[in-house]
Amino acid sequence: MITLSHYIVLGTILFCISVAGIFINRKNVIVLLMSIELMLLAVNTNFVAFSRFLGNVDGQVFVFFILTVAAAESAIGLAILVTLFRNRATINVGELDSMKG
Amino acid sequence: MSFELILFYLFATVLTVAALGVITVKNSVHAALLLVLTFFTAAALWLLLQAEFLAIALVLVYVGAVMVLFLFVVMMLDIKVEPLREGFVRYLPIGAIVAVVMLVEMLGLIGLKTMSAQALPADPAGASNTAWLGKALFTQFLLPFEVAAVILTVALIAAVMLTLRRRVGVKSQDPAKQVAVKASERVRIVKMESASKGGTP
Amino acid sequence: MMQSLLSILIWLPIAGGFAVLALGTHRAKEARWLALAVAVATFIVSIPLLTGYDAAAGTMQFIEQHRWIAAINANYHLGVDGISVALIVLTTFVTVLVVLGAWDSVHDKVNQYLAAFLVLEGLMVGVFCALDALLFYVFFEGMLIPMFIIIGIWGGPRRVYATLKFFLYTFFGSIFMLVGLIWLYMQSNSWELSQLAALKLTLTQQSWLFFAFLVAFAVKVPMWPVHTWLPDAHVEAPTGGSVILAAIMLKIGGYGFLRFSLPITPDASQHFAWLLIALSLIAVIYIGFVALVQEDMKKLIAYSSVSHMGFVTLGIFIALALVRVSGNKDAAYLGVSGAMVQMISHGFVSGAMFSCIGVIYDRMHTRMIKDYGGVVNTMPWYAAFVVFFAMANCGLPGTSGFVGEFMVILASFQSNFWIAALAAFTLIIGAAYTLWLVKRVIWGEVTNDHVAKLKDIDAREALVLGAFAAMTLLFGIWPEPLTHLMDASVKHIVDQLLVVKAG
Amino acid sequence: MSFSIQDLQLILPEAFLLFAICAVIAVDLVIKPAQRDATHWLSIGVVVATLLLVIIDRSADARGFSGMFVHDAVARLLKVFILLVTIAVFVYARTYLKDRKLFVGEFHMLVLFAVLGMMLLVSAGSLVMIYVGLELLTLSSYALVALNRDSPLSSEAAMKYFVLGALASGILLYGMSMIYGATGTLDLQKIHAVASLAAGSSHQTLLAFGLVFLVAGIGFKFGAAPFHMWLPDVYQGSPTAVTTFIGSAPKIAAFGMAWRLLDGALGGLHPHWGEMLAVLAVLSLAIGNVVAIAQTNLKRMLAYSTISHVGFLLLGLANGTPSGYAAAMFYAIAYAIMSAAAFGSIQLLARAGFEAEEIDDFKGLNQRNPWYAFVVLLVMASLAGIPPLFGFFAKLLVLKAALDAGMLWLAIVAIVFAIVGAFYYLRVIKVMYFDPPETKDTLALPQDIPLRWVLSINGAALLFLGLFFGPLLSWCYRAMGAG
Amino acid sequence: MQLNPTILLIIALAPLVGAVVAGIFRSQVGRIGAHTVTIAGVALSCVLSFYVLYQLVWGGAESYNANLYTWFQVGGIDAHVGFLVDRLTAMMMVVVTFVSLMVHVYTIGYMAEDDGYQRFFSYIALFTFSMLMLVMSNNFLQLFFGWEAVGLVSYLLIGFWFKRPTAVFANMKAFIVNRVGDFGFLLGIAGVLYFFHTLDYATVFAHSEALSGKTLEIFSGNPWSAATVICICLFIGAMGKSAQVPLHVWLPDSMEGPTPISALIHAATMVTAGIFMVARMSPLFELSETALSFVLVIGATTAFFTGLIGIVQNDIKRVVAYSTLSQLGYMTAALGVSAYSAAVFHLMTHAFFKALLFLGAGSVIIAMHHEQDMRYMGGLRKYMPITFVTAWIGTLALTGMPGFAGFYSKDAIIEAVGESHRWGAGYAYLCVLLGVFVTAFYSFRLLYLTFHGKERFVVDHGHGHGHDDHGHHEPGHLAHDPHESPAVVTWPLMALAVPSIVIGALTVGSMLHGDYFGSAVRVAHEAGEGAHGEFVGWFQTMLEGFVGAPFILAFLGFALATYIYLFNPAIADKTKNALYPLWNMLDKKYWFDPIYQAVFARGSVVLGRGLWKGGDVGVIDNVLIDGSAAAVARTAGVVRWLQTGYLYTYAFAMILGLVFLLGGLWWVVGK
Repeated sequence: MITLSHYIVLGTILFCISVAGIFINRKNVIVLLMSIELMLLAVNTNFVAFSRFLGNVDGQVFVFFILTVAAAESAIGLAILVTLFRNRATINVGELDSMKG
Repeated sequence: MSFELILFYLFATVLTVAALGVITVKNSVHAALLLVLTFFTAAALWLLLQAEFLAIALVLVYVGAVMVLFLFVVMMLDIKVEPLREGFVRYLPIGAIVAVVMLVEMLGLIGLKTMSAQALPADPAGASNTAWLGKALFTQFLLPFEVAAVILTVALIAAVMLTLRRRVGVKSQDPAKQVAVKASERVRIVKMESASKGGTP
Repeated sequence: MMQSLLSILIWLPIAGGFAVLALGTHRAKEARWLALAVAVATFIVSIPLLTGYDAAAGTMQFIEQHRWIAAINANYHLGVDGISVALIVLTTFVTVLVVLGAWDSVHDKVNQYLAAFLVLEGLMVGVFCALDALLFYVFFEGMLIPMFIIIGIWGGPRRVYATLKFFLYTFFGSIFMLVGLIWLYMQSNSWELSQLAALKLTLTQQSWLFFAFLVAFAVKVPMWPVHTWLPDAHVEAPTGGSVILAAIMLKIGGYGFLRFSLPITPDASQHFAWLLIALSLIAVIYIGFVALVQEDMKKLIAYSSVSHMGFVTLGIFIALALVRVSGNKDAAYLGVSGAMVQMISHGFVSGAMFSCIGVIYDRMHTRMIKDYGGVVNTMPWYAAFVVFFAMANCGLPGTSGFVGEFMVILASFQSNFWIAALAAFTLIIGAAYTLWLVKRVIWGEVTNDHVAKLKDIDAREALVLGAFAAMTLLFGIWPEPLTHLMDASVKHIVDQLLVVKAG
Repeated sequence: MSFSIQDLQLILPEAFLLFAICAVIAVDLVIKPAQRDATHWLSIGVVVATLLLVIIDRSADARGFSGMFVHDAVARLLKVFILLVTIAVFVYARTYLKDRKLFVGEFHMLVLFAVLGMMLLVSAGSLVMIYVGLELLTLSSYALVALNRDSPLSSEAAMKYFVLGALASGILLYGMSMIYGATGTLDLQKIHAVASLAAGSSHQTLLAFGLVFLVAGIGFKFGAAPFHMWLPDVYQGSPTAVTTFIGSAPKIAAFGMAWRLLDGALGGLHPHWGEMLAVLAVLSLAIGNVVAIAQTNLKRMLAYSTISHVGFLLLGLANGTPSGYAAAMFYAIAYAIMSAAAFGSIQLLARAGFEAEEIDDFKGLNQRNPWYAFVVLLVMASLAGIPPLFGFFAKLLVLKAALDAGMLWLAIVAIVFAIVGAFYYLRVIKVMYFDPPETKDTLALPQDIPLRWVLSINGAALLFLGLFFGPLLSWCYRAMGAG
Repeated sequence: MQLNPTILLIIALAPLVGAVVAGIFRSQVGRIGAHTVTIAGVALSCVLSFYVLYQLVWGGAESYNANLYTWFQVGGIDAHVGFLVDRLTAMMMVVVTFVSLMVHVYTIGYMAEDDGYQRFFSYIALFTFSMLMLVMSNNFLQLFFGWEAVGLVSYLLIGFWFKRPTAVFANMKAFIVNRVGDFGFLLGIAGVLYFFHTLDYATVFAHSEALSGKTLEIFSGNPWSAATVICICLFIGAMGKSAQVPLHVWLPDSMEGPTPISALIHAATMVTAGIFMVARMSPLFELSETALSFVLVIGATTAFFTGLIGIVQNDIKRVVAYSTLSQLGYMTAALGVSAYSAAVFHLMTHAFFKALLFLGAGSVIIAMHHEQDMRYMGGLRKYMPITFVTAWIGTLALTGMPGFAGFYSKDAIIEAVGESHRWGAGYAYLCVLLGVFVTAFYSFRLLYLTFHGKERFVVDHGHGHGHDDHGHHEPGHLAHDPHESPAVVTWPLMALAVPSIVIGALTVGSMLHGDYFGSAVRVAHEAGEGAHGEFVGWFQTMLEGFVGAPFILAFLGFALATYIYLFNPAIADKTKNALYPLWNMLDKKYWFDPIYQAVFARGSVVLGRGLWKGGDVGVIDNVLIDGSAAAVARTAGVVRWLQTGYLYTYAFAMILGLVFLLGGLWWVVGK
């Protein structure tokens, strides 16, 4: 029988993978963003699972909003990425250190 | 072990592997495609939870829109992959350690035992997950729903503002101006001196 | 008007200061006259304080009380006792002289300079009459900014270092006091000094508070070893800044001990009196030796200030030792009165010394002792003043400089022979550093062309120095009016010390 | 379950603002670039009108939209100051943006959207409202930071802000999911009820687990260490007009969000989050104050100063009592006002081709213009916490709150770092007053009368509110229901 | 009958008025105005002082003791300004005002060509005021006021020629050495207050017995008699002011000042303040044998050893100065054996003849155009007969020639010391006896070198003339012949010569053997007044003097000096060479000055510099203050690089923060 724990553990693993992704992909901003998408996926999985096991619709509605906002966020994020590329001709975050200290 | 559980494990395994792939493959395009796979399996898992609407929305929104956008940007910008992966191996252990520490902490704190004891209630949605969701969305969650719309507007404005640019030097036609032109503006009569008296050398 | 006399004394100079500021940098002459008018007016307004104060009662008078911040129970509560009256009048008096003293010597941004002093005056008066701890703190800290500006803009070459040091030092001190005050407020739900003083506290609590206050006031006094800001600040400050700093701002430390440390933490004060006495004696002797070898006149006088202020703290804490240990109340009165007289007198004497240095600094633009010599040949009147103030500085009887030291030494003897002996050492070392300075600067043949070209003091300078001299002499010959003014209040403070608060 | 007309009444200012934004968008579309001032003044008008709507609204506290929207005194108070500060932000921005050819309608629209987001955020009655309100604010902010799209710094800052913001959102959401899982509801009030009941149970652990993520998210929004690192780069990289905005009003909103989440929903877990906030506070105080000393760029220095101020603010919040919240709220408001003035003065000095964001650019300001030097003096002294200025009393109340909570050592750490902090504010005063102007360049300050007036008022307010902060404090206390 | 307080007030204030007028309005009143007003003031004081003395001694007036005004009143402790005028005071007032008046008049001539004429008159008038305040005081506070005020004037006058480096060094030295004494004095006063709770003489002396048996724990576990502590402290003050070894070093240097003040301050009046003070405090001193022994030994040492130095001095004023030191030693020794009246008696006689000697020396100096070195004098008697004669009178008085003023007082002292059984009296007796010989020797040496023998100067008419041109001319070269000083100089000489001869004979009966001082001086047991019952009249005493040991010793000194300096001057140098180590020791004044200079002056500077550079600058400023500031700045410089500028660092920080918080939570929950 699938229990709530199964999903929560899965969500946790996903979360940690995304954290690892952030650590490993220190320069590639695209993959960084993908890692964050993974994090959101973990969150969403949690919500859906909780919603299902609590028999409460709120969690699923929340996921709906997260999906919506994430889409908007991606749009803005990628727009910023494009601007950045135009200015710097790179999206290598390892080269973005004109402000530091 | 029930069939559902087998399915769960199957999808969960694929999901995990694909997610690991996303963060480890060298090529951003491959990563994006693996992410698509991740989302698909996640959708499948959600289906197991009888969240049909969200499962489909996930596929539609993410796979259909977001990931395409990602790919679009990756390909449009023509990014060199190699430098982006420098230090990958070097930082792998740290990433792994942090992730594992975190995992241990999280699992230790969540208190899984109580959760496993929780029985799966009957599907509260009754007939349709979509209707269930929709009803909540348009009554109880009306305000956030409206705000979500505003957010999308902001995203629109922002994206346009940031990326739309009128290039300098590009010649473009303004039909309204062309139509509204007057005769006097078409020809300019220039008075010129006759050929120079001294003559050019 | 009598009901709001104190408010007028606080806000008149502040408002006047802003008016002077509003004149703009280019109308120097108007700024000077306006500032002088404001300063004189404030001084005149402060006279009724002296005449109207009932010295026999020794209680807080001229009380003004309004709700200030209801939410935290803070009041705009003003009032003065004899101690405050003396210090307030000192403040208004010295400010007039400072404004006069700056007449010809400051040319850059005159309006800002004078405005800063007037604002400072208001804040200092506020410090001396605030009966609400929060209000006190606001005035106490508010002084930092004008003084910071004064030293920083019109100061000498190392002014930035000096002014930052001054600011951070004092800020460092006072902020611990703030924590102490907040804690007290939480215990009593009031900022009223009288309420805070009435609070029962254990010795441990008192000790914490005592040290919180100590840091604030010790820096201000300043006591060894937190005195090193003073020489730098004095050296770099413009003349007026040095005068105000020495004449009044240092007094706030001593005043704070009397108003805060003793009434609120009497048991801890007694417990740590030995420490304070030791530090005071170190100030007197150690700093005396340090003053001896200074090469910069202002620094020398600054160190001598530290040394003299040692008597203030000595007088205050010897009183504690006396009244608590031996029950010798008379001697305790003598100690505290001596400390107060020393504060007032030091106001005149050090103010005058710095004014004197300012006079020749304006002419020669150097403060180094070696650049002078034989000044008496070209500036006989000036030399007369210098010698007079030098004598006051080394505590010659007949000048006010003697009275406070005398009283404190007398009181110290009642506690311990050696304390008195070490304190009395100032007679020797004080004379040594002061007279050596006089010898090198004033006496002798004219040492260089610059000195040869010096012009003697003009009428304005003579007025300033003469006013200082008159006060120095008056209180030297007849200190009774001063002691009488403060006597009842001093008794009140000392009697409070007898109450053991620690449960 | 369904909404009623009363709900609309509750949300009137927000609704008005939304429609007005649409109007601004429409107006901006039809006018020529040269007439952009129209957008500008219209936007200010919109904010003023919204402010009036908030102020005149005397209706009783209520929850609308199925508990999604909370109308209470705290929300109203916070909104008033969010809107007030926004007005100043607009006024300060005009000349600065014009000089840089950034005077576009989008700036106004995005700021207005962000304001809307903040208003919703401080009124949020549910986790989901918190989330969408926050996202509305942050998405607008991302775009604003990238406003100068031809500037490498600007887009770099936006990139950093965006990635870290998204990460923070993810963390926050993870926390929310756990809270939801533990309580089965998204409604803050209900969470509070359940969380209080759950004391001691394993639910509590799960709640506390979620709480960690929430605190991290809140910490990011405030810019508290170690979630602060976006802040200096974003402050520095953004056009100053934008920095002014994201450096001021959102701190108030962040306070609202933190209060709603921590007290409104998880008040029962105060022992946990109180300690967490205390840790963040100490780190913020230390890092903010110490690193600020090493800065030469004024915007960056102010960014670090923000971090340190956040440390102070968290001290008040960590207290976990109504008076502590009131102190923190007071602090947030004070900080927003001070910060607006600080960045405003940078914009006053800036000219086309000259950013005036190095501390040295302030050299000799007192000779060039004594009045504005004085205003900056007030701002810096207030930030340093010198009485009788506003900033001092804010610190006073927070220290009191910290002592109230028995956090004596924290208070001492705070003041020790306040001394360190005083140093770098003094340095600004130092260059203005003690140093001669670096160049003979005595270019007049911009003849932007509204800018001058508002900045003057803003500066004077620091003194005035310092002397008479009683009403505001009472308001805060009343709103928080503290004594 | 009561003394009139107004008169007393006028006595004190008249000189002050003169001083203020001459000092502040110096350009308005001019030279003549300055000396007129000050002389008028002092003369008034003098006349009134005589009147007061007359009233007290013959008019049957009681001692006057009343407060003028309250100086301060704090709690139960108060201090006043007031007058105590009894016979002791009256005598001092007369001496002070009379000598002062003489000096004022003399100054008109002596300072005639000095630029600081008005200033000088102002100073000496101010001194007279200060000295009167000192002697007329009825309490310790005012005593201290006068004490220090005379010190101030002394400071100003020693440095009167402020251009001379030696003068400005000497005045600082004088003041500081005096301050060392005052240090003890002040402690003594504090002790008095501690034990008596008042500073009024009357009360203190009335209850002085209360002090006996009281102890003071100076070193823990080692109680000292309170009386001893207080008296020694007070006496340290006297040591400073009255220049007793080892605080005597300032007095010879004080000769840098103009001669009139050497006469007035550093011989006749101020330096005797210490003697006066101890006499005044006799009720206290009588309580402590230890203190008196201390006084005795110090006094005797001073009397003999400083006299020795006088032998080798060449500066005419310095010889007289060392003579003064020696005589002060006599007075102090007398105090030490409780012979207060003898001490005060000697004080009075000494005032006259020492002022005479100084003024005489001044007269010589005027004649020699401010040449003070006796090696360039000689044979002056024919040029300046009045000075010559008066100098002889002074010398005879000083050496204690029977019949002259000094004889009675000095003889009484020697006798008293001889009869004392106090600890140290034996040593003291030896010292004072040998001192007589020494005194005679150097005194006559001075006379011979100055007035007798060959002229050892050259009159060089081409040389410029200028009295103020100090030290700029060749030694022994004069612009014109020396001549007798003007009348304003010689008249005071003559006026002082008279009492130098007769005052001893006139007053020895009442002062020394009668009941002149009444209760002003109190002696516990009759040690000091041993001669009391044997007094048989001044003439008889004089005759007896011719067979006493002191006279024989004095005569030996006279004879030796006469032989060496009048008949066989070469022997002086031979002796000097033969006894070089001894001579060197005396010439170097026992090396007091270099030792003090090295130990105290240099030591203080080194210590001060060490504390300053090492303590203040080194530790407090550099390490603690600037050090911590620098540490913060360094930390900032390091910590700022945590902010690497790289996005991933920022993300790591966030995640690590999260991990940290989670760990913390786990830890908390786990507990």
